[in-house]
Amino acid sequence: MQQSSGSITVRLFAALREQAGWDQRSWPLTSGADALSVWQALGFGDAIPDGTRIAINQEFESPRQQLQQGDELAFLPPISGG
Amino acid sequence: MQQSSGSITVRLFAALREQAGWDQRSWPLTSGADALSVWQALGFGDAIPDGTRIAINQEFESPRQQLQQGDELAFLPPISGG
Amino acid sequence: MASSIPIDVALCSNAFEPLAELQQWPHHQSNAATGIFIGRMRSQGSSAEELEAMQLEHYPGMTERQLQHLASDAAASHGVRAVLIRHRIGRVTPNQALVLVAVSADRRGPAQRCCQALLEAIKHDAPFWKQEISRSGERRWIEGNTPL
Amino acid sequence: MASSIPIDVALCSNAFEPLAELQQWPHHQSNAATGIFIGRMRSQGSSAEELEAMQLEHYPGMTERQLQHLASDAAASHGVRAVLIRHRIGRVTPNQALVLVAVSADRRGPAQRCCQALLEAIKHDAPFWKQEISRSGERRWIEGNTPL
Repeated sequence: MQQSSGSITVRLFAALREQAGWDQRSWPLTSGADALSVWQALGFGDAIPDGTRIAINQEFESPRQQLQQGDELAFLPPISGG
Repeated sequence: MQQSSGSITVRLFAALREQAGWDQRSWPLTSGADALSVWQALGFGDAIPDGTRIAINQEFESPRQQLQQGDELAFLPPISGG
Repeated sequence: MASSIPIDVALCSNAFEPLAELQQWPHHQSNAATGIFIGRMRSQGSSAEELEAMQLEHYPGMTERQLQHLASDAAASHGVRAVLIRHRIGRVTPNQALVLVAVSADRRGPAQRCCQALLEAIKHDAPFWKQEISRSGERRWIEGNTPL
Repeated sequence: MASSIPIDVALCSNAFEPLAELQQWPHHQSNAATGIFIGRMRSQGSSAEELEAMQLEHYPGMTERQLQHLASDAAASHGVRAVLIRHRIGRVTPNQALVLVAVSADRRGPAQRCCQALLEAIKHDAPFWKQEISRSGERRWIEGNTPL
């Protein structure tokens, strides 16, 4: 395991929140971590499902965007607004 | 001139009404008459201008539609509603 | 194509308030999707001069029937549930409402597309004629519509 | 693209009346063209069962910012003059308003196209999630939108 270098906040919504049983937690940041590696480390599966989107600090981002100390990382299941 | 076989009502609107100085008149129906021949007989010119439309009994019609006794023929300058 | 859905068409010889007309129209409250368009008189004329007023002429009888017909056709071809049209006639002053079109449907696509198509149909195929009256009293008939 | 026109966005945790919101929004009275969309909750769910209610979840902070951002982008790319968005959150019952989008512009084309494009943007790019609650108490998350 890579060395921890601070932490991030992970947030879940809707079906994902209910499946995981939590909506927000602090998570150790390992160097080079991105949304995909956090998804896997959380035990959610190998790949982020189609339609699930990533927000970092409340902006949409690529799942390969490198995370920084203090980031708020959110996994957003398929949107159904309007 | 062809023989008269009854009459029609001619109606004008907007700029055309103002140019002609009247809005409605009875006009003798000659056999085979259509909107174009009435337009010419009224002295409005050889051709019906582009954009001017014909209504017979308050329905859009072709200028070559043959007129019947009692018809209401209207010349409609370019429409500008809405 | 004819349609048996509720189609509510009226010509207004006095100023009308679009939101008050909608308030009286129950269908926007009972359908999942409603598209609405409100058109008002511009204060500037087609040559950018300040306008005093506009005179809206129509063809009594034909105009009402044609609006009904255009609404019924548009409703049938887009599969919507209710249509409302209000159109001003007579002397209009700047910022007053000229036209209101509202379309209710089960889905947003038909409601929006029908509203848009019906507005274009009204502009091109309903017998109305606008005469601009400038502040200096000059009158000019408008031929055709503003660009889409 | 940013835009400096008036953009009025709000999330409503209680039932709102679209016409009352429009009544408070001055721009539909001062511009020549206003396009409006009202979306309401269907009484039937995605499997045609009768619904008791729907729960609308959002991402506090991000949702508001994203709506502002989508409205500002759409306004700039269509060249319109004012945008209003209301979106419901929390527990919604059938026929209650879910979304209101209004766009005012100088011409009908931009007003209508911007209203339509912004509604699609909200449906696809603003973080909201609907959970249907059937009369028997079953709850189901909706993934994606109804067809256009």
